Amino acid sequence: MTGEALAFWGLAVILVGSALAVVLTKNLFHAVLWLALALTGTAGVFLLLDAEFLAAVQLLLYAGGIVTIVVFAIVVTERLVGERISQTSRRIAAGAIVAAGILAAVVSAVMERPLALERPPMESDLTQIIGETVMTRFVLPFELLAVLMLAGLMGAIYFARPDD
Amino acid sequence: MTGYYSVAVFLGMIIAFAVVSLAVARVLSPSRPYASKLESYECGSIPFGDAWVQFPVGFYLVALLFIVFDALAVFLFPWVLALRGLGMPGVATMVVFLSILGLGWFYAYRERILEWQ
Amino acid sequence: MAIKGPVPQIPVPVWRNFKDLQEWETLHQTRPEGDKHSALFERVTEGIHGFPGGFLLTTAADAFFNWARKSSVWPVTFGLACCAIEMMATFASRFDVERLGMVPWASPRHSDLMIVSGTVTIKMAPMLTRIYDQMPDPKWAVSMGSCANSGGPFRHGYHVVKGVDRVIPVDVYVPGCPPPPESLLNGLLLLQDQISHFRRTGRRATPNPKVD
Amino acid sequence: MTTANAGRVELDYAGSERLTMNMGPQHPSAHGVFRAILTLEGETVVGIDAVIGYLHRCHEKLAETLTYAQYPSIASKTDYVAAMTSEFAYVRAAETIGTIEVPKRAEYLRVIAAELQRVASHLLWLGTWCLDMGGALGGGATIFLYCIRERELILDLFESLVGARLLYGFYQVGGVRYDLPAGWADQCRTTVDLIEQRIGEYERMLEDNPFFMVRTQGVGVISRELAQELGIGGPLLRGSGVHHDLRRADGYSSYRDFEFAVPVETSGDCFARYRVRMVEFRQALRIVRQALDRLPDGPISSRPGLKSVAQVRIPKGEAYARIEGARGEVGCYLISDGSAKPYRMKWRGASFSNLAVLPHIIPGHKVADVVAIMGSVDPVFGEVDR
Amino acid sequence: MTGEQARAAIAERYPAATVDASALERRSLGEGGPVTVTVPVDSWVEFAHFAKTTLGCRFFSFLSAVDWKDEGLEVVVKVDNVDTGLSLLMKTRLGPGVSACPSLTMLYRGADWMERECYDMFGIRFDGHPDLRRILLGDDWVGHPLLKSYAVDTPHPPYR
Amino acid sequence: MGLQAYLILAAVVFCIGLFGVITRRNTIGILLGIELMLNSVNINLVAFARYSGDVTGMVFTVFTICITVTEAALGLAIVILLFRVRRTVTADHLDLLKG
Amino acid sequence: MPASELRTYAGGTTSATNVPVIVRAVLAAMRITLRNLFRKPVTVHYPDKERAYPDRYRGLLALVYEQDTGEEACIGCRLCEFVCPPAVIKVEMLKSEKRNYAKSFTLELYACEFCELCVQVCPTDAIVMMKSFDMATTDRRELLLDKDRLHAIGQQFPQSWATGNKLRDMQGPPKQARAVEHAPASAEASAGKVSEGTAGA
Amino acid sequence: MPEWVTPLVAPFILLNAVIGLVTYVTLLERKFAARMQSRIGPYRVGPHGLLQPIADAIKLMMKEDVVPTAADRPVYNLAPVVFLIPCMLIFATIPFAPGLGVADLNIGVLFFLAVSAMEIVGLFMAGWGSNNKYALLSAMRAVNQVISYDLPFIFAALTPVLLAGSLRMSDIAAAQQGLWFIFYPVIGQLAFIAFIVATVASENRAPFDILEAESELVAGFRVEYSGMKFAIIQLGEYAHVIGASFLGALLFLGAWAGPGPEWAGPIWFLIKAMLVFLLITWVRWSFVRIRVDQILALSWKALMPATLVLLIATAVVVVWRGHAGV
Ligand code: SF4
Ligand code: SF4
Ligand code: SF4
Repeated sequence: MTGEALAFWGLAVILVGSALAVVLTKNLFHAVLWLALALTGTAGVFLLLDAEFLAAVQLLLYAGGIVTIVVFAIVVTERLVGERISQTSRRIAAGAIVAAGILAAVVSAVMERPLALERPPMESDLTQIIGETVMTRFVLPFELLAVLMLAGLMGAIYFARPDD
Repeated sequence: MTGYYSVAVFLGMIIAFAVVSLAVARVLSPSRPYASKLESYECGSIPFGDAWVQFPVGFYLVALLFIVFDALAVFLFPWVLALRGLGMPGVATMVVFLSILGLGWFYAYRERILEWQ
Repeated sequence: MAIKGPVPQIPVPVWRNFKDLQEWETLHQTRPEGDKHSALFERVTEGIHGFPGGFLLTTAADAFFNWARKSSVWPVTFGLACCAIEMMATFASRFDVERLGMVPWASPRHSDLMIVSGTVTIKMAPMLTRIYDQMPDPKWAVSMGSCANSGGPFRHGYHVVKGVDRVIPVDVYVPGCPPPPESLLNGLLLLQDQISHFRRTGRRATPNPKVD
Repeated sequence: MTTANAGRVELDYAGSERLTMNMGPQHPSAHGVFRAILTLEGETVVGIDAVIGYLHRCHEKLAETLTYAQYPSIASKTDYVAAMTSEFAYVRAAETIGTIEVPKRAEYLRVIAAELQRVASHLLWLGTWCLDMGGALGGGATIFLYCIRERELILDLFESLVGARLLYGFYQVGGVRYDLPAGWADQCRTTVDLIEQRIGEYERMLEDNPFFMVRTQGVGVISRELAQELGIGGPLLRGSGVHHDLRRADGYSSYRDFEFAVPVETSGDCFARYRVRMVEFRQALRIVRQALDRLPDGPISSRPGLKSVAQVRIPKGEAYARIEGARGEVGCYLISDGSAKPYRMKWRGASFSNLAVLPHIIPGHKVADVVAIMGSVDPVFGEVDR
Repeated sequence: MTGEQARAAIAERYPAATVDASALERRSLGEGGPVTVTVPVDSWVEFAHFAKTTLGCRFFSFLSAVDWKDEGLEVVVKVDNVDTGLSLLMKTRLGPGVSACPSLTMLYRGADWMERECYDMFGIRFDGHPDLRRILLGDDWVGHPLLKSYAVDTPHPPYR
Repeated sequence: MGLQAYLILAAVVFCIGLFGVITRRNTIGILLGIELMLNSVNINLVAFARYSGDVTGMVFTVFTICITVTEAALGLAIVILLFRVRRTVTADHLDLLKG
Repeated sequence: MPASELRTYAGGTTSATNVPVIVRAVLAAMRITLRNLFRKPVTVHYPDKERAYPDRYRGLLALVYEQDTGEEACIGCRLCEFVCPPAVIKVEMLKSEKRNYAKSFTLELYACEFCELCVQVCPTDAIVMMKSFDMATTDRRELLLDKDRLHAIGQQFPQSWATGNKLRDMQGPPKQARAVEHAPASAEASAGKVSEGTAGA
Repeated sequence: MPEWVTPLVAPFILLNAVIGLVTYVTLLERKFAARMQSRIGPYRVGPHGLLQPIADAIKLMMKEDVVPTAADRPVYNLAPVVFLIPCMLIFATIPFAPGLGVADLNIGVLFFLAVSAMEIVGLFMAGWGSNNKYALLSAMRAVNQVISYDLPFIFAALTPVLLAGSLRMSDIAAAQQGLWFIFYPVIGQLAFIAFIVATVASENRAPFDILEAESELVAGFRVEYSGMKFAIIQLGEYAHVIGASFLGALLFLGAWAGPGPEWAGPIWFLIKAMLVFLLITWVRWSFVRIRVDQILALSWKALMPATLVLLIATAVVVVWRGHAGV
């Protein structure tokens, strides 16, 4: 299992490091790039968890998609340069305290409880299983999701559409 | 998961290749920087104004459509694999899903977002 | 009757009598000596060169690198006047400079060679210098046509720079108005020849006057 | 308010910020040395400032220091893409003042040269225009290379006629300098046939292509009024629905002897200009054929061959001669004071007027349309800046 | 409208204008050439308006000037009526030492660049021009090259 | 590696995201923080699903990812709208909305 | 005028999404490029093989010797110097008994515009053009040609067709002018720059 | 050979093979385009120009690397690497013969598509980091175009996946031993056409090359790059195109299926991939560029709905014809 441990720690460092960079860098565009790295790292974590389909989805949707739209949102609102893109932060102390507090609480809660160490075996072709499950057990949520996405899409277009 | 170790190694090698070749190039190449060489290239004129400016919102709208349909595509992959087991009902489910999202496409069409100005 | 031609002296000894060349002598730009490598690189190569037998290695490396440099001279598409039309013709199918490994690029950042094809005017000169400056080292320049060589038919005009070598260093001069494609190709071949004498130290080979 | 707002530029509410972008002087689609300072909103051009003069070679001043015998060879450097027609204008201006007769054969040769030059110039235009629209790394380059390939054939003709490929010095006051070499007429006929066939090929490649149509139709519309007020000429003018061709209107030289059609399109957009030029190709070739068929014998110049620099003298007077060049009205306003050199020469370059149309039609178009419009205007900067 | 009719119309409307006379005593421009009219500078714009509306010369061919040394500058404009083939060459003398002229940009948009060029080359200020800058030469250029007093090879440091 | 490790990793990322949400002044910056937090939620979901051997968690994650994406798109659209109205994306100036 | 030649393009659809039209156009264009793929390339392999230059090629300038005596043909009459538009030729005349010579003859090739006017006016066919342009150099001074150099070039390359007399003959002057043409050249030379100019009209 | 060596050696070989292939494919394209344009193409560097790519690569390596002062240094410097990674990584899942490849993943096609979607990050970094107007405009266009054509690309690629019933590349290849999917009546050809169009567009090749549109934006997002960084960007672009060609050959042309002995399989595959590549090149050198809004309209209004409908139709056919699929 050392291979997995090594990979895990490597990914953890990437993930945490880039997440920190996301919240700490001054330059908003750099923050988005760091976010892309964090999301890619997450994909790696998914791989470690044998969820290859999810990893791919993560890459496709998040790293390819979210990053794009965030960048676009930046270019259509703020200018990407100089003072205007750099962002000042506020309430750093408060933020740090809240975040650390919650972290402590969660970690202690997690540590207290004995949690599974072994993974139960899983079917190999997860993608197909997911497909079957979605199409059978989760048909209703699936179609609802479509409605939701439709609503989101229309709303977003409505909001962002140039007013003329 | 063993396949992914190879992929990871491949990834590492690509990075190594890029970094090493850049390093080699750095050693081999001369460097004689001076102010006008380091100016941004703008057809020979002195650059004026910022390059980083704000863009019209049309750019965003396309990305918006993309992301929603990308989410749609995500469901197509498992569906494609499971289709043989599902039969016609599977097709029907997906058709319903697509037609709901198709309404969004239609809306975008009507709003002339697909023209992209 | 068979006539035996004279053996001319090159360059012509009286060249200093010409106002154009007098000015040229003082005003033309020379190429800076040497390519600036990092000190470490310089030391290492010097070391290898100094090592007994090492010069074989450095010479071979030089030859190889120069071969690469000369086989892939990418000109920047930069046309000024009538000569540019002939330059285009040279790039086109009939004469096809791509045979020599030349690919015209639009951005000076990707190019090694600037073919100054046409009249350089006073308004254009600073722009031209800037574009030339923005090309990465090592770089070359070919002056194509009489206008670029000296102002040509317009050299008495008030708005014409008398030769592009006053604003950038020029490696090869191609005569003609406009030089037909063969002439330009001839110049480019000469340039390749020059490049193959390019040293690691960046010193251009001393102009080797062709004795006709 | 916090400091975040301190440096904020107040923007007008409606639009996004504007980007000022230089196109040129060294730009693949600048067709020479032209600098357009574009103001962009996203991809849309809202303003353009055209900066010219990068190729101002003092033609008009130099012409005052050169004799009538010397200048034609330099006149060809104004419109260097169609050098034959620019020499023609100067020579004709001098002939008008001096009321110098030109022999019939010379007139025919002049017409042949001018029309072949028109074809060559239009070929270059088609090539570069497609290069602009198609990119040097795409189909545009292919069409460009095909066009240049065919243009080379015409240049071969000129080369065996005159000895030079681009700038000729073919015209001189009183006639032309060179007679046809042996076999030239046949070579010319074959070339003309070949080119006509190849032009059909380009048309098939472009014209039915919806992508090409969308990029050209309705783009860069020049209205009839604007066209006239600016004095633009040639295919631009005729593309805007003005039936005006100096070969018809003035019938100078021997153009009255030939049959040809003057194409006119009414829509005034890039596609109309393209169509006009495509028809002009064929009409020019038609004129060449007719001229070759009817070429009379006789002297090629009404004046003795040039033997000294000041041999050509014309009396005092002034004249304006105009030629239908490949790009429109090439005019030469010449004032002679009776010496061997003109007192004043004003060169009316067709491209100068044509280019002046840009600030009027470009705003509102996309960046990609700018190059299409620029290309369809077909400026030659030797003639713009002179 | 033919040349003859145009001449008649001009003579009727502007008796002060000289028709068909060149500065160099010889009648110029040949048969079928443009109708040449010299008008005083005060009626310059007015005459141009007349040419554009009454004579229908809407095609703006060119605008330039001639430096007659001591006799001052002369502005030359050519306009055409492309429908009838009438060409009109309008001239006006600015007089010695004068270098100002009313602008035609209101009537002909094509005059814009032409007048800029004329300003560039001769230093004639066109009153009423919206944007009178140098066009061919750089903004920092000294002198107006097409004046007869300007030598063709005037040096311009640092380039020549 | 046990489930714990993944949970703690997710928790850390979550808290970093939270920190970002609290401290960022720029609305888009805040959205970036939210993305991070949702991301950590996804890690949690997948980890639980994997360690319980249940495919439902995975399916659920797919759904969440899609919803997140829509949410982000919508959120950014609102940011753009606000920007258009108020010419700023700084959160301080959005206080009006609260009132 | 025939209507077929003036057909105004009647339209078709200009929609970028009209698939059948697009497909047809795509196939048409691709067929043409394919056809060209099988045409023979027109490329000339320049340094290995040279294109056949036409007879009248206007290339480098050179001075020639007289065929029969082997003497320099140039008589230093300076006509070419006067006619050259960019004034690149400088000639000094050396008076001699039988005929004159050019004491020095320099040609600034770097400013020449290859207009062939000097060839045209030369009374003794001394200055001619070569069927070649291959004189690229690395030093601008090498493009200054003196008499020796010009003679050497004359020996090195094939000469093109045009000479002063052939050009003037070709221009076929009206009969009465022929007499003037064969007048002694020295008369013209002494007349200098603003010479006898056989008046225009 | 010990067990752990293979995962190290295979990628190494593949990497070198891909780089070699890419360099020579540039020569192939140049020669092909030249012939199409009545030219000869590279000829004098080595016999028939065979050493041209090597000379180019070495020269680029020895060029100065200019970093404009205005550029955002870290982003500018990293961009080529970030751009290269996805472009090369896509080769990881392609099997060149049964069992010959770096990793024959379960989700091969999905992996390919997901990774190649990452390309835009590097692209945008390059455009933005240069702080150059042309580069930035080009990057904006590029992202727009790439995302617009990603969807048709995915849908078109999913059609053969649907026919084969597996995302694993070797399964898809195996499913075509009988009938290449391009010969599958109607569906195969339509999907192939859509695939080619989407490939050309999402690889930013002419006539969809608006992002490097020299005549407008000089050299697009890489206008400021020189020397080795430029070389790496070029390498990445070509690698991406070739990767897509391989994918096309695998999805539609039956991968290694072909007459001859088994060891000839990779050669067949290579030949087919090159045919796809030449097809793309042929398209590239035949058309004038399309304007950016038309490009987007083409994708959103025509190609995307069409491919989706095609996919559904395929699904109906597959289900209707029963589990056997093909
Ligand atoms: S040398 Fe001759 S052809 Fe070249 S730019 Fe000058 S005038 Fe034009
Ligand atoms: S060819 Fe023309 S420019 Fe050259 S030397 Fe002769 S006359 Fe002068
Ligand atoms: S014109 Fe002829 S003879 Fe007279 S100087 Fe010139 S070359 Fe000599």
